[in-house]
Amino acid sequence: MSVHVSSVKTYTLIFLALMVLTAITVFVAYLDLGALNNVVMLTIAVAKATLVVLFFMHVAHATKLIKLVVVSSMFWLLLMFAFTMSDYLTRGWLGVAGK
Amino acid sequence: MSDVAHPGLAHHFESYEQQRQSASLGMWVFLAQEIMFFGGMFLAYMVYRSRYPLAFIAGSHHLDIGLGAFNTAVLIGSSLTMALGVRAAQLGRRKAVVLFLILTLILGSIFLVVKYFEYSEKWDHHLIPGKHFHFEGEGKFAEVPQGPMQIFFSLYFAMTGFHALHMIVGVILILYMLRPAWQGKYTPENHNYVEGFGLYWHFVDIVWIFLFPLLYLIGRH
Amino acid sequence: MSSAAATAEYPKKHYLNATQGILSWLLTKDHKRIAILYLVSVSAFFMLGGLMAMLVRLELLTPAGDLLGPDSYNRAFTMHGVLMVFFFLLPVVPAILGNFVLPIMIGAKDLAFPKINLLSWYLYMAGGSFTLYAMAQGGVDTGWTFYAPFSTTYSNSYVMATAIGVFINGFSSILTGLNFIVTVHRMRAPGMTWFRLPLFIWANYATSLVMILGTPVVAIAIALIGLERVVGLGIFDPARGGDPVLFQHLFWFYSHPAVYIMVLPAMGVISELMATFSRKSVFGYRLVAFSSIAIAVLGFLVWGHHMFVSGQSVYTSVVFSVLTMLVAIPSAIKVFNWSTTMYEGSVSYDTPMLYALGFLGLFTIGGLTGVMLATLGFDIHVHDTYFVVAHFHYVMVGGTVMAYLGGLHYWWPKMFGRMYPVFWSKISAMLVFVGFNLTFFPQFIVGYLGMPRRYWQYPDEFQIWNVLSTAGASVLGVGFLLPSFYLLWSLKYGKVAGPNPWGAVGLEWTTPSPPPTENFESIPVVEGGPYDYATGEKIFVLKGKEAHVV
Amino acid sequence: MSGIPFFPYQASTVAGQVDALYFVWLAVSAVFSLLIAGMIVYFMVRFKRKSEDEHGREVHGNLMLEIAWSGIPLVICLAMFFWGTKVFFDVSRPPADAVEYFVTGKQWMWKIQHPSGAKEINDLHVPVGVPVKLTMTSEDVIHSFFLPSFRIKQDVLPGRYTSLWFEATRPGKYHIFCAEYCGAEHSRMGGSVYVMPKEEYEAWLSGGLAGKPPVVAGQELFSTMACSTCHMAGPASRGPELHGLFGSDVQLASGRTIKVDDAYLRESILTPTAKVVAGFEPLMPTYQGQLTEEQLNSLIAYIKSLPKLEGAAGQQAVAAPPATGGEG
Ligand code: HEA
Ligand code: HEA
Ligand code: HEC
Ligand code: CUA
Ligand SMILES: [Cu+2]
Repeated sequence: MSVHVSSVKTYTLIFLALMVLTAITVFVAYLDLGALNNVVMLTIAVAKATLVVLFFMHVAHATKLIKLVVVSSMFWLLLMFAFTMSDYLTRGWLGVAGK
Repeated sequence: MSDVAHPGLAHHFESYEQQRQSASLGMWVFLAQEIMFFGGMFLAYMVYRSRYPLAFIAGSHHLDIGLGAFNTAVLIGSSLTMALGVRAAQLGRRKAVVLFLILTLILGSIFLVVKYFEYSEKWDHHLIPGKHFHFEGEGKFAEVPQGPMQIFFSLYFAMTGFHALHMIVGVILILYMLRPAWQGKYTPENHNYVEGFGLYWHFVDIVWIFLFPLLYLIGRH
Repeated sequence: MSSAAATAEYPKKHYLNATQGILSWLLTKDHKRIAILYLVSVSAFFMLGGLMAMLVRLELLTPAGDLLGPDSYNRAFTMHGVLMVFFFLLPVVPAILGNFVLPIMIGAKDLAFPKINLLSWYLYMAGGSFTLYAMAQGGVDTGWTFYAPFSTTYSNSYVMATAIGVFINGFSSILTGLNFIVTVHRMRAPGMTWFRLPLFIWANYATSLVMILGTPVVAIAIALIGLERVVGLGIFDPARGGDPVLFQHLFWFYSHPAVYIMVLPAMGVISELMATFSRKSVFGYRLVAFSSIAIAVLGFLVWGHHMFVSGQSVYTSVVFSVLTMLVAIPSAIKVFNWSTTMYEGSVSYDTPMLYALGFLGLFTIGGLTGVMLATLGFDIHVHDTYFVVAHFHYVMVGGTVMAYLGGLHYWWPKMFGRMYPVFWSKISAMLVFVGFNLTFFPQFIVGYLGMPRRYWQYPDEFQIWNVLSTAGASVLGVGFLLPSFYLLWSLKYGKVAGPNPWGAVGLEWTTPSPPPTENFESIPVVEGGPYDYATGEKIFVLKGKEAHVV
Repeated sequence: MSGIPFFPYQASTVAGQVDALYFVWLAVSAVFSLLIAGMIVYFMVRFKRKSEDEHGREVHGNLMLEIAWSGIPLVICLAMFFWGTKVFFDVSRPPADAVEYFVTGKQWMWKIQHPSGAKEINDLHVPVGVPVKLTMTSEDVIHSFFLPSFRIKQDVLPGRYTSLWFEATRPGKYHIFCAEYCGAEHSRMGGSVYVMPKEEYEAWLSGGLAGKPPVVAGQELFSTMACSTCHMAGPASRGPELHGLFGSDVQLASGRTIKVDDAYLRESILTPTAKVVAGFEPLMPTYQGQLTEEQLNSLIAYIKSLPKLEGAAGQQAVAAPPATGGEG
């Protein structure tokens, strides 16, 4: 099996896309979109990260196993976030201090 | 690929392909570990940002968006040069490998230098958490309590600090790779090391891709 | 022991004498030698941790605080917990037994990254040194759980040095896990499919997943504690609006899964022992294999059961409680599968088997009390009492340590080529079993009575149970000390064991004992399952030469 | 106490429930442990190895058995989960008429304040048969208030309130322990809870323990701390109306609504700007460091006692708080 070699063009395009997304995210930060600000910001960050992972880090051409490692570690992180936040978001629901 | 006398083959592997696959899996598993490491801080960020939204906005206004954006561009650029460096190694272009490693090194160092100036500015403004911390909010931030402000800056320093530490390690590793690169040790058959390092460098870039909006761009309007 | 042993010869060239000199050990990349390095250092830490336990038990003999001062007592149990958990129980099975047999079992010459394996050991030693330094300076008194804000603001002990030690040691653990994962994926011999892997491999694989995904979180949590103490960051500081409960989340996100790091490899050992000493394949192989993975995965979703009274939201507690109950099911499955493995088997009473059977009984009690603790209404009474202390010693000592000793007695002849005295080893197994129960069973009772843990003195009415416990601990101590004598003795004077003293199947028993540095002359081809006793066929083919089984 | 103790006293309404859980679990554990032990011993004897080269007969598995031993423990666990959760909620939810005591933990003592204002250290006197709610906080590290004979405990955290409730059923003297490790004297941070018949309790209270009821103390603080300058109700008020605030929903400037509980009141006083009420400027100064935990408790007790006003009642109501039970 030989290694996949991406073209310089691919890399350059990804680079440009990342720069453009950075510019957009800075620009959007100055608009008042209410709660949408965070959504846009995070969506752009996730998009940028995905580009880096897929192309700079070659996951687009990697084995299934590596894709699995990438996806499952992200998933694990989300589990940690979700379960911990479940505590913070439901504290006080019972209306009894500290329960 | 034949398994006889491959120059980079370690004794306990049967074939170089097996070795290459092992190295890349190993690197990815290492990055999974890194994700969880930074994840702990992102979790703390999430908890406190939902608890003290105003303090986070006030703190964010105290960060220099220009420097942040500049550094983001620098890091993305270094990711590009790194990717090209790996490509050069894959193709066995010795001089290109060296060139791109040096470019990456320079960009990485620029990032660190800018970070240094940002940190020292915080120092001058008493924004280092601890005894001497004092936050002067203006306008609508005049009354933001000091405690949560300290938490914002604690997170800022912890997150960017561990990120910078990773950058420093990266820079050292590049220095370490320059010699073998110059000697032409990285060839189409044998570039695991450069490739693995590339993964690390891109990962550090990704962390910053999240840190930048989360720290610098809150409530700017 | 099978008759094969009597005629065996000690091989001339093997991994122990392949190269000479202390440097050849300190710079070795051979997984077997690294296992021996771990064996020596982990045992030392165990002795030290045991010594601390003895101090704790002696102090608790009487209700008044007469032997130690409160500060010394607090340091004793903290050092006991830190040493035992981070420097003994986490590495003990994977880094000693796993390192030694994992590559051989799957037909590989070494782990995927031998240098990183050695680095793991150095990190372990570095972490250990920091901890020992802290201890020599006067110790730490935060409890092994490092709860903020006590650890960050109020404690006057060597928290920082210990935190650095634990932090570094975490990376040792991570690298071991990384090595195992890659090795199991990439280094299996031809024909060694996933469902031909011995269950010990499955267990270690599952463990490695936990090491990779959990350890970094405790590393960052401890790092933040250290930074809060030294540079004044304020992430968990209630005086600045921080939430100390957040630290508990981060800590237990790792430290609950960590208890499965401690027990899963031990469970793998038990699977091997039950098969070998019943001369039969493990009942329901696939179910046991999947249970390991299920425990590793589900084990991540239950950490909040340590926080039922911490001020965590009640609704979150409910979710954690039910998930904890669910994670107990795969363990239950395993216990039943192991027990029924003996059914229709050919059961021997060799020392490793005695340990394995001890494990079954004690782990069952430990596990059942664990499920009791997961019951919300019950935990609010027994949380942070000796009931919890009894629970975790039952699973950790009665479970993991028993399994480790079983595994050590099982693979000892493979590691050093010689047998230990059978009589003494059986005596020691009995002493451990009896001493253990005497030490820790009374703690269930005194715990339910309400004796809080980490108490240096206690009301008089609890004394009777504490006396029993201290008495048991001394028996237990003797039980643990004995092996170090006869095992060392056997290195020189033991009977030559031969390649396969137990008549076991499994690739590791096809190599000479001790094995040569490269394990196999050539990579074996595997043609059968891991526990094919009944067929009596040869299942491994070495190029040119056939290996015998049974 | 004579003889060898096996079980703690049952001295609260929930103690019996917790013990019932315990006994059922003990029975389940005994059954399963004996089952496993029995199997082991039987198989050991029955299938003892007879000759050196004997090997076992292959039995690969049995689907029905495996389903049984996954299913039965599962059912038992789920049943115990539901039961345990029910008990847990009973222990977590104080009855509406519970009498509120304040507990402050501090290295290494418990400071306790009765609704009447009486103060004690490390001891807690309570009447039998009356639901009691403890609202607790800590001045330094995490502690945990543990009453084994009542089968309850709750961590006590700095910077936050937690609570615990019980109804004592049996007069007597029982242990109070600190169950969360808190430093050198952790094992001495305890005392006794004295459960007394009602009349005795009243008598004990009138035994000259000084102190003002928290509501009264709070009312005084409200004016000495100048709270009343801003919170005086009426259109001229710079701060929001505090009458009927507790338990209501407040709209915040950030757009969120929040339910007013102890934690919110505490935060509003200590770091007022953390959650600004919609329609108000963040004028209120912080009181962090200017109030002791007890004073804070009193202020909160006072604010909680303010009834909802009908119509535009105005200043008077603030000046004259409702009379509350209990004399000092
Ligand atoms: C090796 C380590 C290990 C293992 C394997 C376990 C296993 C389990 N533990 Fe334990 N635990 C610890 C180590 C371990 N624990 C430690 C160190 C602490 C204290 C930390 C500290 O605070 O310092 C602790 C504390 C602890 C608590 C917190 C108590 C408290 O502080 O209040 C809880 C609560 O749920 C718990 C639950 C469980 C459960 C449900 C299991 C389950 O995985 C057990 C599953 C096993 C079985 C169930 C037995 C076999 C089953 C049968 C024979 C069939 C019949 C079964 C049923 C009918 C259910 N543990
Ligand atoms: C792997 C884990 C492990 C192991 C093996 C043990 C083993 C033992 N433990 Fe430990 N224990 C913990 C993990 C472990 N413990 C943890 C995590 C805690 C919680 C700490 C905390 O609260 O922070 C704890 C707490 C703990 C307490 C509660 C302290 C308190 O809350 O105040 C007690 C009390 O009896 C105790 C006793 C024992 C005993 C008697 C042994 C015995 O099994 C030990 C027997 C072994 C020996 C005795 C060694 C043999 C050697 C010698 C006798 C010779 C002496 C040495 C030389 C010659 C150098 N342990
Ligand atoms: C300088 C004026 C001022 C003083 C003095 C003052 N407050 Fe306030 N208070 C305000 C304002 C303005 C608000 C509304 C904005 C906000 O939430 O911060 C407020 C809000 C509150 C709230 C939240 C009310 C709600 O509707 O949610 C509470 C509770 C409170 N104050 C209690 C107190 C107490 C107790 C004191 C004295 C110890 C005090 N205040 C002193 C101005 C004041
Ligand atoms: Cu207070 Cu322990
Ligand atoms: Cu747990």
